[in-house]
Amino acid sequence: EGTIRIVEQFGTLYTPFHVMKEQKLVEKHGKALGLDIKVEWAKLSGGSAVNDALLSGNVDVAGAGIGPFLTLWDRTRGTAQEVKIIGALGAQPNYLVTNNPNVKTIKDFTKADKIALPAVGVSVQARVLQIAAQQAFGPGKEKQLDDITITLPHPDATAALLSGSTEITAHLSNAPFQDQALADPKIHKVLSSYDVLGGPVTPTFVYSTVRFKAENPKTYKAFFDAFREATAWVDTHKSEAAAIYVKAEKSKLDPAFVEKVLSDPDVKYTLTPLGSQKFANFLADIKAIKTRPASWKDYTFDDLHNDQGS
Amino acid sequence: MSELDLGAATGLHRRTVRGSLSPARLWRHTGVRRLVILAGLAAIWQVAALWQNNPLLFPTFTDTALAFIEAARSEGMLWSALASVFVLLKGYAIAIVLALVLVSGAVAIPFVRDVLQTLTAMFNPLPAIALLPLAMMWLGLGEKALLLVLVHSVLWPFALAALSGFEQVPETQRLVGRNYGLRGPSYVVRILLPAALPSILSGLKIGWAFAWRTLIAAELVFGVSSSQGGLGWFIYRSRNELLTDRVFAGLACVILIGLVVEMVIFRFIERRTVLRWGLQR
Amino acid sequence: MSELDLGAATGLHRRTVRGSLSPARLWRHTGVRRLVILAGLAAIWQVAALWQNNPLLFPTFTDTALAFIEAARSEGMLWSALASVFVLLKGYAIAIVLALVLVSGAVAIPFVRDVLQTLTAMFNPLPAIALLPLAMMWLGLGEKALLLVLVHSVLWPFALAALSGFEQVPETQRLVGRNYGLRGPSYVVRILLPAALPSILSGLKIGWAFAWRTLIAAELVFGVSSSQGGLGWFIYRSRNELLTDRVFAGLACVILIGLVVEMVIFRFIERRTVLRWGLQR
Amino acid sequence: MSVSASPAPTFAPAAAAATVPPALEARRLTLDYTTDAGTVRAVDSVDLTVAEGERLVLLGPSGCGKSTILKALAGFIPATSGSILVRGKPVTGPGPDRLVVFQEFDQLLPWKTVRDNVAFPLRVARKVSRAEANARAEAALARVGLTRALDAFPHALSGGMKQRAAIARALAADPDVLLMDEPFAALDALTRRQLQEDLLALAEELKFTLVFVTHAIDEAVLIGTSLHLLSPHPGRTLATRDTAHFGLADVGSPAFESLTREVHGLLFDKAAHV
Amino acid sequence: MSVSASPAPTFAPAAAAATVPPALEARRLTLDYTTDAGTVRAVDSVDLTVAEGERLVLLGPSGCGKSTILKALAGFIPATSGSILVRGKPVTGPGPDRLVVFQEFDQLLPWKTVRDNVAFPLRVARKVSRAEANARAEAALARVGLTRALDAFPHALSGGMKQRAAIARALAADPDVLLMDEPFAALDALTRRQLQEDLLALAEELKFTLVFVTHAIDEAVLIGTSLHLLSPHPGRTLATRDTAHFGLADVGSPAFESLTREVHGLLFDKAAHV
Ligand SMILES: Nc1ncnc2c1ncn2[C@@H]1O[C@H](COP(=O)(O)OP(=O)(O)OP(=O)(O)O)[C@@H](O)[C@H]1O
Ligand SMILES: Nc1ncnc2c1ncn2[C@@H]1O[C@H](COP(=O)(O)OP(=O)(O)OP(=O)(O)O)[C@@H](O)[C@H]1O
Ligand SMILES: O=[N+]([O-])[O-]
Ligand SMILES: [Mg+2]
Ligand SMILES: [Mg+2]
Repeated sequence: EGTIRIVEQFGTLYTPFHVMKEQKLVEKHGKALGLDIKVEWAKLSGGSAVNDALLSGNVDVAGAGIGPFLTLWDRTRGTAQEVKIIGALGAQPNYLVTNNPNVKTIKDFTKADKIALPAVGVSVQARVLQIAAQQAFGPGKEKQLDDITITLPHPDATAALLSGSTEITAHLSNAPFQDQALADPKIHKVLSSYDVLGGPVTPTFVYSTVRFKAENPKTYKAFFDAFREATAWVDTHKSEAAAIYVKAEKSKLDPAFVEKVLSDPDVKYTLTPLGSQKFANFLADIKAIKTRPASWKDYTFDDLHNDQGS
Repeated sequence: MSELDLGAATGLHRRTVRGSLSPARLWRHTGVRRLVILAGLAAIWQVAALWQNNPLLFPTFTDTALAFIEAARSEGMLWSALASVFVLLKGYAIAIVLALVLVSGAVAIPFVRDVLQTLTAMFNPLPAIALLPLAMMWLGLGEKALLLVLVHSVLWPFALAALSGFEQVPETQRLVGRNYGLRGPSYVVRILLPAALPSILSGLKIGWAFAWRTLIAAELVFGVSSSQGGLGWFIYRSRNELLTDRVFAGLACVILIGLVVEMVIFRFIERRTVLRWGLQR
Repeated sequence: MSELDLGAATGLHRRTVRGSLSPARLWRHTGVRRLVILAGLAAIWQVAALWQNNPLLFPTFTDTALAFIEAARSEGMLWSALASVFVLLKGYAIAIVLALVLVSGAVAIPFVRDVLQTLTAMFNPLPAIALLPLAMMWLGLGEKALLLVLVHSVLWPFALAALSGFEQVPETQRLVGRNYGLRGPSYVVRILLPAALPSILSGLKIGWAFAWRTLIAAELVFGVSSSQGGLGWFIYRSRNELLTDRVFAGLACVILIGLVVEMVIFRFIERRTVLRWGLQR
Repeated sequence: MSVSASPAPTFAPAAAAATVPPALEARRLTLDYTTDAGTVRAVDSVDLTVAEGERLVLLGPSGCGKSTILKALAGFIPATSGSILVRGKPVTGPGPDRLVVFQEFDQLLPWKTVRDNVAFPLRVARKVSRAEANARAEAALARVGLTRALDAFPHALSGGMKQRAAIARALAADPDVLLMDEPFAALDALTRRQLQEDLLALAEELKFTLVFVTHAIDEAVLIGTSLHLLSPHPGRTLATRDTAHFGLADVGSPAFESLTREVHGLLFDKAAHV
Repeated sequence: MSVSASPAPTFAPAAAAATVPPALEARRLTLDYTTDAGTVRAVDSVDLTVAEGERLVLLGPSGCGKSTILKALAGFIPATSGSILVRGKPVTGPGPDRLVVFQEFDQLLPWKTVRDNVAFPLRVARKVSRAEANARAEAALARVGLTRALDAFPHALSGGMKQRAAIARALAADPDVLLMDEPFAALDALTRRQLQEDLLALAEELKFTLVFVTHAIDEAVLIGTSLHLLSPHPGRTLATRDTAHFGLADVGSPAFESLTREVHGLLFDKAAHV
């Protein structure tokens, strides 16, 4: 009790964390519970590294994509290291964007196209594309498009797409890269993860081990309350949040652009997991995880069980 | 005369040693000592992993061995490894040839040497990530880009080692070569290369290792359209799926290949050349 | 006597050369030749970038230079670089010392040499990614883990170069050292190290370059637990914001540091040692 | 003879020999080494002429520049001033027409067996087949008593054996001009005498031109058709002597002994060792 | 002195000298080299004894194993069979009590100036201060005529200068036992004679024990208190001679000349060169 170590990644979805840091919300809620909490923030890149940090006991709370989370949950279920979701970082769509005017739907892709995404086959984006392919081409055809996908980190993929001088013609992207890409008139949206998963999706989660919560109930509660407050605050103070983001990340982005990204009507800052169970089912279908969760509540701490999650 | 009859009896002599089985004799055999060392390392690994008891981060040796067999059987890990080795050898060979040409130019022409030293100092510290945009733009995202990154990772360190080797060749041996009228490429091939072989070999070993490091890192980014993919991709995929024993199996595959290359190929070359010639102890 | 009065007049003599300004004399000055080469490379870069006209992937030299100045002024890029250099030097120094200890053991004890050669063949090809889980498990998320990765990237190649250098020391010089009763560390320091200095220096250069490569790659994963990050983090952040000119400015910073280290430090050491001693041309 | 220039061929147009330029000629040859700390003058304004088939011996105290002159004649060291002519043409670099036996023990190529070392210049010249080259190498090695070491690598030879292999290598290659730097210094008396005899016989037979460095004055008188005595560092011409009339039969004769003593006196009596 | 083992001290308790074990002793010393292709016997069952302050000279044809014996006495090569004793104790390895002047030119440490090279063994022994070591180095270098090269690095020396520096280094270190392998081979007659005289004077003064290899028979007779003649490869003892009574004044005397001739005959008359 009294110490919490939090690891975050890069991106606008982590704005609630920046707010918690900036406004010392965890400390505030700790005091309310009569606890002096020491908060340590770390920044890593990549879900695998985040999971390693959690498993090695170097952090208590981690933020990463749904893919790495579900994998970790599946592998640690029933062990001392079992992990569960504290809350989502917010609902945000992933767009498939292209600079090929002929592509209106994913059926229009040809062998000449290359779709960039992080980690072919295994990233969230890759799974979204596979689900979309299943919907478009029929059951068992989820790997239809895999042959024209190519692994490329978001920044490079965006640069390649914008420059138009490489083989990359499409990119299953992420904020704020997709917003930057769509600012270019030559680039248009082919689909959104919301279409594929039938509604808003929270692609990134904050999670911790069951043991941490059991051993540090007050610290956990302080974090949860702070997280909830920050998330609600961001959802209602987009322009201040954008300023905090720019400051915290020492970003060179125009604060107005960040505010626009945060204010996208599709974006909602909420703790409630959305669209996650469909995703988990798909992973179970293709045997990427061994356990098929009966409900999204299986892998979420009970603080959120009364919410309308999915 | 018979006592100095070098060369001819070599093979026979070795076979005799190999035939006997006393422990002291066996111990004198490099392969045996290496096996003992490897067994010791495996034991340390096993104990450390059992003690840590954190299989998702650090699987035991036995789990890894099982995963290795399983991956080799049903996942085609060895084919992935073979695919990686082919690409790697291609990049490695290009880099070595390129480096030797540059270094030969550098020993012949002072200005080329300045250029080479400047380029090496500039590009050697750059990580592969730096080349990504240029590779995409000029070479696309296929094997060519992967080769570019491989060449980059091998070229500069090998050129450094080779240049240093060439520059250390004893003056008298240089003079002998030039005295016989050797110039240009034949001077390099017939004098500098054999005389600098110890440094060249150390450069080759370093280059080989870095080719692997880079290949595994780069397969995450380049040329992986989902169907195929080499050992790096296998490791990355396993890591993403938190199949740590398979990650370690993939790395063990890299280690095994490294050991084979070192103990079979490089040792063989060394025994036949620098050790035999007294250029190295 | 006066003609052979080596050593004393060195400084003066150089200063005389530096004083004169005829083009031919200037050209003989390494620094001048290097500047010309750098200017040439910058010009090639500028033309290629203008011709490609693709600033998101390949900014021009002038844009990069402006971004460099801007980042140095307002972003503290140079402070980030300094932070990186400090961590890097720490890891580098640990790796060099460790390698020298291992290699010294290896030249003294055949079994240690077997162990070292086996470890090198095994670990040298492993990419940093392989060490991350173990580094985190044992050393946490801070600088220590970063140092482990750095040490890994420098230790093995440098040990290879140093061992090869030690093994190439001419027999007579070894005998001389042992004749004077030198053993153990003093034998290594007073005989093997200076005699193998050309190979050691080439190993140091290679290690230096790979420390940078690894640091930049590893700073993306590690070491940003505290307030600021190093140059790697600066590059990563700029890349994430698609500020390609700043990415290139960060890389240019790496290049500049590499050039300074090579042209000032390593050149200086070489001129004072191996070139002066006739160990290298 | 004084320190001034030896008569250049152009001053004696009537002589028959003048139509054939000398095999080797150095005019006012000055040689410097550039070191870290400045320039070291090793050889100062030396003139020498070696006609076709002649044998010039350089004699002088240690460090006087004998090896430096030899390396300059071979084309390895450019003249600071003065000139070097081979058959009347200025030397531009080293070449297989002027083979060198160096003073150093490490002149064998460590990666070749003794046989291959000796066959190497023949193979490089591409004048003979591999079998022929090996046969000639073996014959030359037999001459210097190294038959038992044909397949040994140089690092397993004794000092004298290395020098003998180097001598065999030069002799087997059948050069126009042979430049030998103390080739017999590491040899025992018997081997030395045998090789002196061999060298003289070969010189008669193959008519090569020889420049030979030695410290042994009797060897100098025996081998040379003329002697060139050098002063201590930096090397200047002290004197030259014609010794063409001394052969093997004269060793120990009064004339031979008296010349030997005279040379010793010339070299060392006024030599002020630093 | 015969080929059989010298009397061990314990067997002659009455003799005064017998209480002092000999400075160096080799008993049935056999030395092999292991090469790639098997074993080469270099030295075959050689016995030798060098009493304190004596000077033993090894003489024999090139490749007969002289350098090998010297390296074994220095402790660099283990005996295949037989034994080597220093003051009665078996040799276990090299040590500064037995300093070696090697045959090779590259025995100077390239990274030290000539002065530092000569001062090096003194510095290693830590017996004297830096200033004292430098002073002794400079004095020794002056003796071998290298004052002008004090600050030069070895690569800028001529062959003979390198050998002289190595000799100075050994002499400056004031060893108990000095092992010299053809130290004067690369030197001119005058320097050679000077250094021979110096060596003899120092031996008288400092009473060191010397083992000396040379090819020059007159040098052997002059330097040695006893000669040890070796057969061609592999080296076996041919004969030994006591030469303690020859000094500098005897050079050229009939007795000197006759011994020289006798040794020449012993070494070479029946020697069948392979
Ligand atoms: N590489 C070098 N750099 C600088 N000076 C040198 C170099 N080589 C030789 N010297 C100097 O040039 C002079 C002549 O050297 P050289 O080797 O020609 O002498 P030498 O007559 O062959 O002597 P020795 O009989 O000892 O072999 C020496 O005094 C030496 O100091
Ligand atoms: N490193 C080695 N490996 C194998 N054989 C060797 C080695 N060194 C010397 N020999 C052999 O041992 C024999 C004796 O060599 P050594 O150097 O003792 O001769 P040496 O009497 O000193 O001759 P020299 O007068 O030519 O210097 C030689 O025949 C040589 O072939
Ligand atoms: O290039 N690497 O050092 O992995
Ligand atoms: Mg010389
Ligand atoms: Mg010898």
